[in-house]
Amino acid sequence: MAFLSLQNVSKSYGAAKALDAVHLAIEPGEVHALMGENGAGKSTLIRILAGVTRPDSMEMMLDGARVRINGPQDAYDLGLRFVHQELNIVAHLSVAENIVLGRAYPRRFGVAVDWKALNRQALGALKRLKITHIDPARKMARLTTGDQMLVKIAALLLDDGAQAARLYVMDEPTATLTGDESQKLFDVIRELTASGASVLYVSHRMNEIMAICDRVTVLRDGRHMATRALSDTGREELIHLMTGRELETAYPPRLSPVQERVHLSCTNLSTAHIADIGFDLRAGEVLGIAGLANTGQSELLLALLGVDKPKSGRITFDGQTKRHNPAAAWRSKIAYIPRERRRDGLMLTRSIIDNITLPHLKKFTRAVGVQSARHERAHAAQLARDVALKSDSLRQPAYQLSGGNQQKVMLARAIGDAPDLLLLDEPTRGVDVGAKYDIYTLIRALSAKGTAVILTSSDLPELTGMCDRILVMRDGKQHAIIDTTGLSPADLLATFYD
Amino acid sequence: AQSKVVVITPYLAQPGTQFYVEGFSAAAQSNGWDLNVIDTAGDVAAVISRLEDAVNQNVDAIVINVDPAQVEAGLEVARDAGIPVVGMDSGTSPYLATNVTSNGYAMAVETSVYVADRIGGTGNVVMFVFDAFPPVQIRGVIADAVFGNYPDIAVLDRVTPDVSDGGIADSRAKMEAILAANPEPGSIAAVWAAWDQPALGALQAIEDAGRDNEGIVIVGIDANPQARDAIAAGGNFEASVAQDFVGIGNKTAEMVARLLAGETVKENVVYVPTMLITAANAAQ
Amino acid sequence: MIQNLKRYGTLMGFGFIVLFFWANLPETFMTARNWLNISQQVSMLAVIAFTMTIVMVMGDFDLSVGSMASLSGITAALLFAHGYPVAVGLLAGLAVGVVGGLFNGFLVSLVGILPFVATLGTLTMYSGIAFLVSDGKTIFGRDIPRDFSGIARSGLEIPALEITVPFLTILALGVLLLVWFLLEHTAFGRRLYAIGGNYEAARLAGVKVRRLRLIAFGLTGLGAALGGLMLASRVASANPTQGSGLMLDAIAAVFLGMTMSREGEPRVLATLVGVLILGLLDNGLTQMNVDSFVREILVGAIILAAVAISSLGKR
Amino acid sequence: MIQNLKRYGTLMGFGFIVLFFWANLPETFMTARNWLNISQQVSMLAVIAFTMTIVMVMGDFDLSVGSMASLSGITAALLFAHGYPVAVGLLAGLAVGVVGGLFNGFLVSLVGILPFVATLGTLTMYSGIAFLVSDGKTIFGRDIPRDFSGIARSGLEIPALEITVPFLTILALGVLLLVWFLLEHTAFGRRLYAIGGNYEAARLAGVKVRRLRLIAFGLTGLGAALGGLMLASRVASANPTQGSGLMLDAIAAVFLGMTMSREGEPRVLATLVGVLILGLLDNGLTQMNVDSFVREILVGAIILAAVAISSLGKR
Ligand SMILES: Nc1ncnc2c1ncn2[C@@H]1O[C@H](COP(=O)(O)OP(=O)(O)OP(=O)(O)O)[C@@H](O)[C@H]1O
Ligand SMILES: Nc1ncnc2c1ncn2[C@@H]1O[C@H](COP(=O)(O)OP(=O)(O)OP(=O)(O)O)[C@@H](O)[C@H]1O
Ligand SMILES: [Mg+2]
Ligand SMILES: [Mg+2]
Repeated sequence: MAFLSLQNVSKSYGAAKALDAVHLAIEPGEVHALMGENGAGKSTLIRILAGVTRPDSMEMMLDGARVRINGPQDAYDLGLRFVHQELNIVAHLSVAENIVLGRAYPRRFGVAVDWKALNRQALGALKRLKITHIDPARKMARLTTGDQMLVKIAALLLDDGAQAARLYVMDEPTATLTGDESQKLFDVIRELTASGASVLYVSHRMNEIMAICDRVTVLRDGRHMATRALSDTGREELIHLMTGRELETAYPPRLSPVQERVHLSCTNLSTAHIADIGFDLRAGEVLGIAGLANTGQSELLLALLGVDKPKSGRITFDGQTKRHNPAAAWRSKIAYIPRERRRDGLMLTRSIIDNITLPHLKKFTRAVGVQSARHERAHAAQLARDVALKSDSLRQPAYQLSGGNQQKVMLARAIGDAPDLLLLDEPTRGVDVGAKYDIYTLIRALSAKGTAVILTSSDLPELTGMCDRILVMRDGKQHAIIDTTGLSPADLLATFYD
Repeated sequence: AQSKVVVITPYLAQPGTQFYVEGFSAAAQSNGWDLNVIDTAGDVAAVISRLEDAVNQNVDAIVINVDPAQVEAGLEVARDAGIPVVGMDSGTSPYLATNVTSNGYAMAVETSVYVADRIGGTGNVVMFVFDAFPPVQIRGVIADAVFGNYPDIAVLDRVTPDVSDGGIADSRAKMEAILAANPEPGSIAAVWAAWDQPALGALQAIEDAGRDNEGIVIVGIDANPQARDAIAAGGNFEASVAQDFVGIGNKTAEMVARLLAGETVKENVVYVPTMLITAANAAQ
Repeated sequence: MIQNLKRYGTLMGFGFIVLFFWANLPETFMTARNWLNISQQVSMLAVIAFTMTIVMVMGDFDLSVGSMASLSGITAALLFAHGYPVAVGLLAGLAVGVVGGLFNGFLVSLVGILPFVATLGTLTMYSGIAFLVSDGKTIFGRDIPRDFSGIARSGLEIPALEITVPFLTILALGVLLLVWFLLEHTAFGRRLYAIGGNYEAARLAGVKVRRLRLIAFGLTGLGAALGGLMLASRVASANPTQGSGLMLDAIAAVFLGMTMSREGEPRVLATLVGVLILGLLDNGLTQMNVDSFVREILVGAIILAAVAISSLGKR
Repeated sequence: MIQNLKRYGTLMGFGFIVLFFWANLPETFMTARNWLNISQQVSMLAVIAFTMTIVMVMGDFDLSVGSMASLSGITAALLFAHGYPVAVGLLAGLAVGVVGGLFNGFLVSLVGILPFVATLGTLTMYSGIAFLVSDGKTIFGRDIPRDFSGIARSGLEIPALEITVPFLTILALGVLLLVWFLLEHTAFGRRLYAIGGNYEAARLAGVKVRRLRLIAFGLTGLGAALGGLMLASRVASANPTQGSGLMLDAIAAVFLGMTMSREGEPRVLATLVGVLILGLLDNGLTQMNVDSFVREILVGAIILAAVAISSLGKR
């Protein structure tokens, strides 16, 4: 029997319906998956439940009684705990303070913050996630993205003496986590459900859903499609419910062989963050960068983009060394998608067009520096179609897009000028299954035209499925380069460790 | 019909201006004028704007209390519209029917000579000046000339205080620093201030530093009520020069009345007498 | 409806102000003459606010524009006093603006000082320099050539309409057009907006953030200098403090304008509305004989009311 | 090394300034008496800067503190002039500050106006009100009771050291202690830092952002009022503009302090260093007989140099 049920949840933004009379029921002790394509309305539903977005209509019952949620505090008091989709951290406060954010601080003499008790509480929360390597007094800014996410998850488990939580809601918690880190989370989820609490879980990773969830509710275009037990629902059926079409689940094959021409070559490259990198990349080749969390994958891309300057070694493009900075890189057709799209990629308040065309403005320049708005719009529209972007209008500001669609905007930007080299840092983070396949197809098409691609991903099947070779990094150094023919994800994982 | 008269000034926050306006308003009331007093809060360019606005409204006469050379653009508009403009402690200008004022040169002479006499023509003098404002600039120039004429008088410092608060607080801070830098008794003989606020600030600094018994002579100009109180108290602040502010306001109204009556005014400056204020007459 | 209220609140406030004065001053307010007057009165503020918009588009500030306006006026006037021709004085004044603006840009973009601190520092420095070179005195009278003060008094006669459009007004309109074109229709402007949208993202997307920021500050300095020269011409004199009131008003005008755009970014046409609101309130309330002190309170209250309408429930 | 230079640049600048004046004014600068003097001179600015830090921690501003300081001084003085006892005047002055501050907070946090615009509007309003109620006049002399002006002249004698610590200095230190405790060691303060660090994250986590912002502005208003009363007591008079110079200096002090923290967030102890830098420069340069105009230039340049050291390569 469900203890929490939502009926008739609707929410419109202007003319667009983000949610249309959706319903959802959660049973005690279950892990309930919430699935749907990018922009289906999952995060909107969660924000409504959390009391941070006001619904147009909603009836909510808890233990058979009607309840209202007017703010985050109400949700907390009802025993609901949230990890929202975007990483919402306060960088200059400590880990402990991020964990206790919004809750009561432990106090001495009724007023002064009891730092010792605070650190103890935070440590307790981290321990429940089996995390011991994070010092609660450290500044949040000093942590890696994955660790920051773990801290946000630990915040759910904070024991501050309030009523025990009944439902934990997690919106794509594993998008920024490595496999190892994700496992820790799954262990905790099992513990939580064993003690009678429930979990509402959002992810685009099919394997996770199949492994840890009991039931699933699928949304499509803001409407409720189905609620099923996962034990009698297949992958294909789920995908069909979400997308309304049949999808390939395998990775698309190469369209043409890798060219002979070496496009990029690194010799002995070292920067402040990485060392001893050496490889040749041929036109049309897809090179994966893999390794445990924070072993320099992103930093390698930044070195190639010219953000981090080489301390020693050389980077040559088509046999030439070039002046190296991001502006020069984009000009010579190197395109880049950053790992943290909201922090490093998107201009959230600016339009989709602006976001897509930013590096290519020169293309639309006519006489005396005048921009041709018409050409620019047409160009952006074509790219938006290429990446299957879902939006009401290209004039919409980027923050109004769902997370996955924001990622597609980044992709549209990157392919906007037919790049010779594409640097992709976690390009499918938060992207739904259908769209992932679209992205893979796009990568294949580009590489067939001779674009060299460098790809990092924490999704190992994605690496083995898409890449020709994989560069494995350890502690900022190149450990090995392996061919992917016949390589299984498990084999790949094994190379990360001694 | 009722005559419409406008007074435009950037300096309404200054005590002196308030007294002009008081005197003028009283006279305006008894003359039955429709009076509008406009303050531009220190903004001279805005005076031009307000002149244009007044002309646009077809007022009968305008009184300004600002240097006419800086607002000629507006005065020209008034002249083209045939509206007479009278200066109230303003300055001479072909655009003004006349200007009613005190004699600034004479005031500076009176106080600087007072200082020179009191210190026997010898010693270090601290000057507080403000050259950005032409009428006050004149005072400083005259005092420079007077002190320069005494070989044994040295100007220790020529301070331009921050006047955003009227000048007391910053003058005081500056004087405190000067006192600290000149700790020996007698090393400062006098403080000459081009208006009263710095004199008051210097007085506070000297009293608080416990150096009010060294015989440092302080003088100001304007004899505003706060300065009068200090002079009457018999401390270091010994003298200031009183302009007859209310008298200037009255006299200005008289000139306006004559112009409104259709008279032509020949004299382009009308001086209203000033008076040296010392402990002997400060209480009046 | 509410959407529109939010978006157009400030514009409606502007319309309301116009109607209010029209109703209360039926004879004098809604006349070509009065509007030309207003346009000339606000022209200096307008030029400075328009060019201030350029740095504010990047999310930066320039607090030094007031000092810069004074300094450029003083520079020109000193050269006049030494007998140089008007053109030399004007060019020198503008050059000072560019140099000062680039120095601001250098501090902000190359050294990496927060714009607020950097331009607060240069505000003090430029004002000190203006005092130093002028010896703290007002330069006026014979030292200011008629040709220079004449600029502010001349205009373009349009016989058909029987009006004379003041030259200062034309100048301000010219600057408006230029800045509008620059910001809205060139890659340069678009990149400035990108920097304002997300500095790091712009950098990683190949925008030369440092260089652009430097140039933008240079342009703002140039605008401040131009405004200062216009002011000096209008008051036929120059002193080291005369521009200082312009800074807060210019920033206020841009911010007023920002309430009119959807995502709250500065737009130069919206800045124009901001400038006009400030100018109209001064003009209308004076004409209505409102006591100066009450006028000050009303100006504050009306601005807040206009902005409040457009802010209501914005989040 | 470079790390430390960045972090402690401003502090080193401060130390350097002290040493420089010490060397050049060996007799008079490094004396207890001079430092007590300085402490008293900066006490009003200090109080306002400390409480300004409270809103700046949230990433907000309060431009109205100068007007508020004037208004509270005027309020107290008017009550004195009407024969009310000193305590009543003081309480009324402080109450005005709280009400004005809460009104700022209301505009910013409930109506949702940008702090810069909101407090620019109230700056104008409060200044207008101060002019209106005082009729633009300075209140002084017999109207200001000895008991009130005596506050600024009294102090705590420490016979052992043969010094008298001015009461204003003690007051400023008290405010420093309170604000430090509030910001660094209470949940209230920590939540303000969270709002400043990431408003959205704080809101999602259930921090009552609106209420906290409201209260924080109230406290800043209270501090501004206290600073205004201290100023009025020190100059034994009140006029409607006397606080206006304090606003930019207070913000400058907080920003100077911000250069000293690693993530660039305001800290009240760092604000103290900022206040002292401003005060020392004024005191020392005046003692060294530096021409006032050159002094102004130097103050600007020295501040920029100090900040530049700590900014170099920060990104
Ligand atoms: N503030 C907003 N203004 C306008 N539209 C919005 C806003 N927030 C969300 N939307 C729209 O609501 C729809 C649902 O978005 P939501 O973020 O809930 O999707 P999602 O299912 O979480 O997708 P993803 O898997 O990509 O995170 C999208 O079409 C989005 O563009
Ligand atoms: N989890 C934490 N998050 C943030 N800050 C912390 C944490 N734990 C300790 N601190 C900081 O360390 C300091 C140690 O607190 P303690 O009670 O010892 O006060 P203190 O040493 O007098 O403070 P201060 O170092 O500010 O002088 C606190 O000021 C606090 O800012
Ligand atoms: Mg989502
Ligand atoms: Mg400690």
